[in-house]
Amino acid sequence: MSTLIMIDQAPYGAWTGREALDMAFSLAAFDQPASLFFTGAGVNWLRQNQEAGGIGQKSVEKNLSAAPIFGIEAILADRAACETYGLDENSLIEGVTLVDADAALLNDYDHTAFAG
Amino acid sequence: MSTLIMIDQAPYGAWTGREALDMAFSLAAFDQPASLFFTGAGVNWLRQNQEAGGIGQKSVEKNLSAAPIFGIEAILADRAACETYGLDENSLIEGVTLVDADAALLNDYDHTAFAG
Amino acid sequence: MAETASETFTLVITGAPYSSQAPQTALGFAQAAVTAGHRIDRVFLYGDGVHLASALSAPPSDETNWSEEWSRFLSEHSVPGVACIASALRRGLVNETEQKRYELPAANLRTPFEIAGLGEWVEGRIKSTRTLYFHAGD
Amino acid sequence: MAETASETFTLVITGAPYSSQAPQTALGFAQAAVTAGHRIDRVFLYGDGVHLASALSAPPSDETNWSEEWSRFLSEHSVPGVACIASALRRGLVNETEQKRYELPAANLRTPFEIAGLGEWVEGRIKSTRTLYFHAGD
Amino acid sequence: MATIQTLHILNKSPDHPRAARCLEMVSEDDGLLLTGGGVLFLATGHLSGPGKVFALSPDIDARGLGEFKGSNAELVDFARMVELSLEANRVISW
Amino acid sequence: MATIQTLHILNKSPDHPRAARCLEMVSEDDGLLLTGGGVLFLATGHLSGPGKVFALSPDIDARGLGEFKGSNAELVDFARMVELSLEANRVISW
Repeated sequence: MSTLIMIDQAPYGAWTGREALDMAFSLAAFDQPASLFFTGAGVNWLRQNQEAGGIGQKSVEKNLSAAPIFGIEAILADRAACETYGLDENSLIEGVTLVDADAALLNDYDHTAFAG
Repeated sequence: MSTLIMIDQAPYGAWTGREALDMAFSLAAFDQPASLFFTGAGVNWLRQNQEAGGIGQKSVEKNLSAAPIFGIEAILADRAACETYGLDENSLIEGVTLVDADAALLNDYDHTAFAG
Repeated sequence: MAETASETFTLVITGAPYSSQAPQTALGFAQAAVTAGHRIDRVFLYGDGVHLASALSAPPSDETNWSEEWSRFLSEHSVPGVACIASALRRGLVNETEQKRYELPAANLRTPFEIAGLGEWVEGRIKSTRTLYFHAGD
Repeated sequence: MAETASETFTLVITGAPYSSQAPQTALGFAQAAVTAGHRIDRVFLYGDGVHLASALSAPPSDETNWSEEWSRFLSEHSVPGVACIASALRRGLVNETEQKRYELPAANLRTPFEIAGLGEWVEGRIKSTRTLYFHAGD
Repeated sequence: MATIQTLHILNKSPDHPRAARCLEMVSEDDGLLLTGGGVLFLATGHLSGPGKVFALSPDIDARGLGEFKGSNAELVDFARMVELSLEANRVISW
Repeated sequence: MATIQTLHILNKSPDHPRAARCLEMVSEDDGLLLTGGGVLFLATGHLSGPGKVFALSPDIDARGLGEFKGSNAELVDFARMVELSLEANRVISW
């Protein structure tokens, strides 16, 4: 029963990304295999050096870095979306695997869900 | 102090369109010149024969038809968006003026606002 | 296997009433599922969807009160309706227990909705034949 | 005329806290305006923005409570904060007057927010030097 | 009837970025069910991709799209939507 | 300094349909102020249109876009945002 949680909204402007992380962490906490897939503007969650104190929010960079420790199986990012947003190995946080967004990706999971 | 209220979201799936109408009607009620501009998926507000009873909502077609009576100066629609959504004189409600969405349009109004 | 009746569903609603169509579409689906002889294991409200559990919504009398409609459905069919506690606390949806814990001036959770954690969603996902999500559209 | 101080603003917030960044950006703007010697005529909450006026929000203690921050700002600077009555009633935001009128089990409007009609927005738009909107982003 | 591998439920209008993302991920054995603003794809006609297309009838009526009925999608009611969700091996709500 | 005719405040990411609509309506005498997710336009670089571009500093920092600072937009804080809104003859929040 593996689950892919998809995040396609940019960070900080909307809450669905954070709530998607909570879903993935919650699955992991109950020993359910879960992976995260960032696509569209959502890939910006994976950028290094996010300093959100100035807008009164917590950075999610730490949460994401801790994902493997919490049992998240993989952090996947849409290769094309990363290119659009100028994200490469130098600017992405560690532990991200670039993949193509196609039907084959979905076939690797029993469930796929958005947080909103 | 003329105001252009812009609506770019499709009807029924989101509430901002209805709330934009309320803003325009409210301006008119206080004798403030107001016009409506529909663009993007928002042009679908202007389609004839909307029957929303099946989804438990009220059609907005009547409200829009009554716009001139309530003092709304003009109902404008983005020509290109209407084409995208297959809307022409036969399928549009009465009283709609097709215009191009460009900077010149904005210059005709002192204020321009979205409902959300 | 649509032909063998009595499958079970977990429904997740993430869009708020009067802001999205999500609660309406979900209710249409839930009613059809029950009519077909299936069971709704639970309805889980997440994100902005928790606003559906408000006891204080008072739409104009010629508009449907979606919170009321959903309450009635849940009660009639003994379906648990659960609002995610993290989503609910941030958005100001609390029952009497949370009201006391956080020393808030009132409670506003509509009967029969309950407040619980994401574990309820995880459990529903495992138990039910299908888990369906009803998000805000655009 | 940025150089001549004491201009006035009406701020309209249409995005909800914990769902959008709108209340935060609006507060940053409002504080800077006041610091520059300008006045905020009023803050008008519309659509999902009315949730900012909730007295019941209880975010985790390491997150900012935007309703509380906004309340404090409004009180300190004697700025009226008005939630649109139509938006508020649909979304379950009521004061004691509306609670009684609609026979609701509680009230949940945070002090010093008030409930009033769109006329408040129209008036602000006419009176203030500038009216700025803070919508939900994406 | 042929089994649907994945049923993609799309309630976003053609303007929404998630709509394009969804269409890219529909494959031949899949079904696409348009609900909410998603039914506006009947008006734009941009549905040439693979997979069988369904559209939720009350959402079509609400949006005045009766003239497009039957053009490139099979109309379904909520009862059929429930069946489809069980017939498919998997459901994704976009 | 030259007066700004219309200040367009854009808080939508480049993916959002309203962002494209906004950019189409910015003219030479206008200013474009990126806030919220709008600052992601600094990363995509799709800002070749007319009008002077500003971007809200705390939103840039939150999104880790420090490396793009000064590339094609003038950085502003909230105090400067207030000034800009008064200098412009008109403000539109997209």
